Amino acid sequence: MALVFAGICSHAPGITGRAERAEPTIRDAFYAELDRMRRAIEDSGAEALVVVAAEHFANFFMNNMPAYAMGMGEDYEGPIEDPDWLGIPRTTIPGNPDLSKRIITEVMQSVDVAYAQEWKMDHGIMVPLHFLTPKYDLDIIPVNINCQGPPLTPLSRVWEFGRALRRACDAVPEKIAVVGTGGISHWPATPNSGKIVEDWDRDYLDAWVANDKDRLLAYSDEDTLKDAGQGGFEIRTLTAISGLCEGARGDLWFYAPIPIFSVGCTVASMDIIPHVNDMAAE
Amino acid sequence: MALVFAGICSHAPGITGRAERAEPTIRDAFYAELDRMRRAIEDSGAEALVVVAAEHFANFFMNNMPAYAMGMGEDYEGPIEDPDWLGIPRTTIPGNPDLSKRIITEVMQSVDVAYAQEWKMDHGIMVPLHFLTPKYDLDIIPVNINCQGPPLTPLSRVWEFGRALRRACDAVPEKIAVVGTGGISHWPATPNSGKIVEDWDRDYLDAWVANDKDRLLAYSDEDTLKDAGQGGFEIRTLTAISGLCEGARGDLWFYAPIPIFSVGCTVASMDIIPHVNDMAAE
Amino acid sequence: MSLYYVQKLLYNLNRDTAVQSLFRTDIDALLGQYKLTDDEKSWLKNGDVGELYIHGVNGQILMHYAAFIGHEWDEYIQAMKDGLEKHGQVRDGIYRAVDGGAGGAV
Amino acid sequence: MSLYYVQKLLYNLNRDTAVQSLFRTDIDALLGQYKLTDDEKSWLKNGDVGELYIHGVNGQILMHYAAFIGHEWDEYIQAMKDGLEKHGQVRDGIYRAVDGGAGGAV
Ligand SMILES: [Fe+3]
Ligand SMILES: [Fe+3]
Repeated sequence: MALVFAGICSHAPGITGRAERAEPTIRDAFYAELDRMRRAIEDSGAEALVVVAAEHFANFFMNNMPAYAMGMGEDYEGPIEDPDWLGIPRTTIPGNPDLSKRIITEVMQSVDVAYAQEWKMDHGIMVPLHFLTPKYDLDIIPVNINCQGPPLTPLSRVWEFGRALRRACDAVPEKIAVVGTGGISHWPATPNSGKIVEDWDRDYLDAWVANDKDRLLAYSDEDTLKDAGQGGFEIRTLTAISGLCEGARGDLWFYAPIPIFSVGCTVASMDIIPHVNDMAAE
Repeated sequence: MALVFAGICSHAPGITGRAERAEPTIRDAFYAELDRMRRAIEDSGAEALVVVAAEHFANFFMNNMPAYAMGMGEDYEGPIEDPDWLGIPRTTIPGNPDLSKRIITEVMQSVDVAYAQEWKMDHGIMVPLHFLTPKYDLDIIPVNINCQGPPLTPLSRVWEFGRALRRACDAVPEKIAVVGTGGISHWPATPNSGKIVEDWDRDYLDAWVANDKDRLLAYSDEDTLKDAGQGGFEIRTLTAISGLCEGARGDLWFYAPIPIFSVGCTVASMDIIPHVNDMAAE
Repeated sequence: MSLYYVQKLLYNLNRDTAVQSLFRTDIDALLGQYKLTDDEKSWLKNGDVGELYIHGVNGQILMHYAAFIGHEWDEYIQAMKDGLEKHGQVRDGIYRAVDGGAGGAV
Repeated sequence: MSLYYVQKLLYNLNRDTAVQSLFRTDIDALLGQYKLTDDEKSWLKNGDVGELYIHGVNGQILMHYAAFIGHEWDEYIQAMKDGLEKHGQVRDGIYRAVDGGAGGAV
């Protein structure tokens, strides 16, 4: 039918893997907002959830690194990491290859996605799913935007990807939820792990809530690396949701730096208003 | 510096692997035009050759099938096939990772290519190289357009890929040659191998020589499969050269159906005229 | 037909000498690494190119498997023609035969 | 530093139980499958997370290798800090340390 829910959330492995080391009050407030998002997705009647994530060398390596990839499998495995390390048991996640194929085919009219009939999900998708579909009973379509190995896709193309995904969601008869998941400023898995620049994060989130295309596309990779760390490249997954919901406003449900989770933990939704799509007119 | 040569040629494995089974007169006339293309590339002063090919499950499978991929390796291996079967000895092909990276980064501004730091070349690239750079002394940048596993990239995006590659060639200081290589009508590796529809081929080549964008983009995959076989999907590699040389005219050097080579064997060049690039104006 | 995994096994076989060794020394171990039906396993063990073809294996993958198990080019083409004759048209994938699989250059 | 192949080996190690077995039973055979320098081989054999880090291995790949060879999270972070202290700033890749590698949550 259409896009029925859009939002963003964090996915750092510490969120589940180092849960007991976080300050309980702030951690539980974060978890509560993730649970609120689970209810919002359920209430939307979504029949499938597209997760726009930044994976971390689970499926994609520099021997064939797509800028954008989408899953087209019957089902998926996850997590690829040690379940004890991540704090999430290994499981099978349902896919929907027919729906995937229809969405991918439409996205391909303007954005050149790779497709994958297999996918081992890492924390980038498993952490969100652990909170958003804890019974693994909703069809998932995984999406990856390469945020790890340069050359990286430019933010202008990320915006176009969001727009293409919206066009595809609105073209299928099913109700579709989309969640973008990635970090804002962070230096994950480095000696600086836990360093978070709250001002940088809040500035980005201000632009995101306002859905200010000019501000969102003005970030350069050079500045992001310098000011927000390697993890900052993952803003691509969040900016994709801005393109998906072009013209609409966001609502920030939660933001707090939680150093042992290595990132400023974020939960937010975006309004859904009709999309003016120039492709349809072409 | 700029694009200095553009052309197309066939790549069927029979061209080298079943050479002795072809009618010698027609075969040698075909080989002579391939050799003419070798000289044209040498005379152009090209410092690198970009080969826009359709590979056949040598590097890319449906576990991560990019619509467009470009090589960024130090060097490459080939052929991946049995050298006796293909009639080309196994060798190392020089790459240029720095040049590749600059070209890929520019292409990525408008087309979402995957990059690959390794690449095992199959007949789709090895057969052209065997004739065009027989000493393997020219830096090669391999490109793949997925023509094998649907969903396939639409022809309108193929055109945009050609345009993006042109912008990238014109942005680097090096002189670049580009050759597109793929079949026209053919049913390779099936019981119908050797079936060739000369009328269909000539109609496509007419549109290619005229660089008639409307005609070239009007082919549908359904019709192509029905009228020109699975191998017909490889027109993407030829149409990419039309986008690369938008506005210029082609020159058909050779066309003849050679059934034991499974394809209408083709050699052609395209003029190079200045490209009006809207990206630069943006 | 779990066409995806049949093709994936053959894709890996075509490009990886370690997989080729395992195919020759312990084919059951190799087949066990993929989600395959018993029929698919037997076609792969017995080199049944005709069955693999009519069940949709892409010719660009299949022809190298045929060469690997010792088929000359003409034998490969004939094996597919025999498969069509015995079992009828290709059921899956995009490598369907036309003209009833007649003609072609062998 | 043939960073590409060091990372590729670790990428495969992280995702493939057969590679993990080979790492444990015949590490030289595993290392022999990749184009590596003698230094790189010794870092991988000796679990030298500090050297691998300062030579540019991406943390998203390195942290799983560290866990695989038995490092707890804090030990992994400390090994990188020790590498920085001993050898100086990261030479390659994008996972450079900032603030001299100080701070962070362990
Ligand atoms: Fe991440
Ligand atoms: Fe081909």
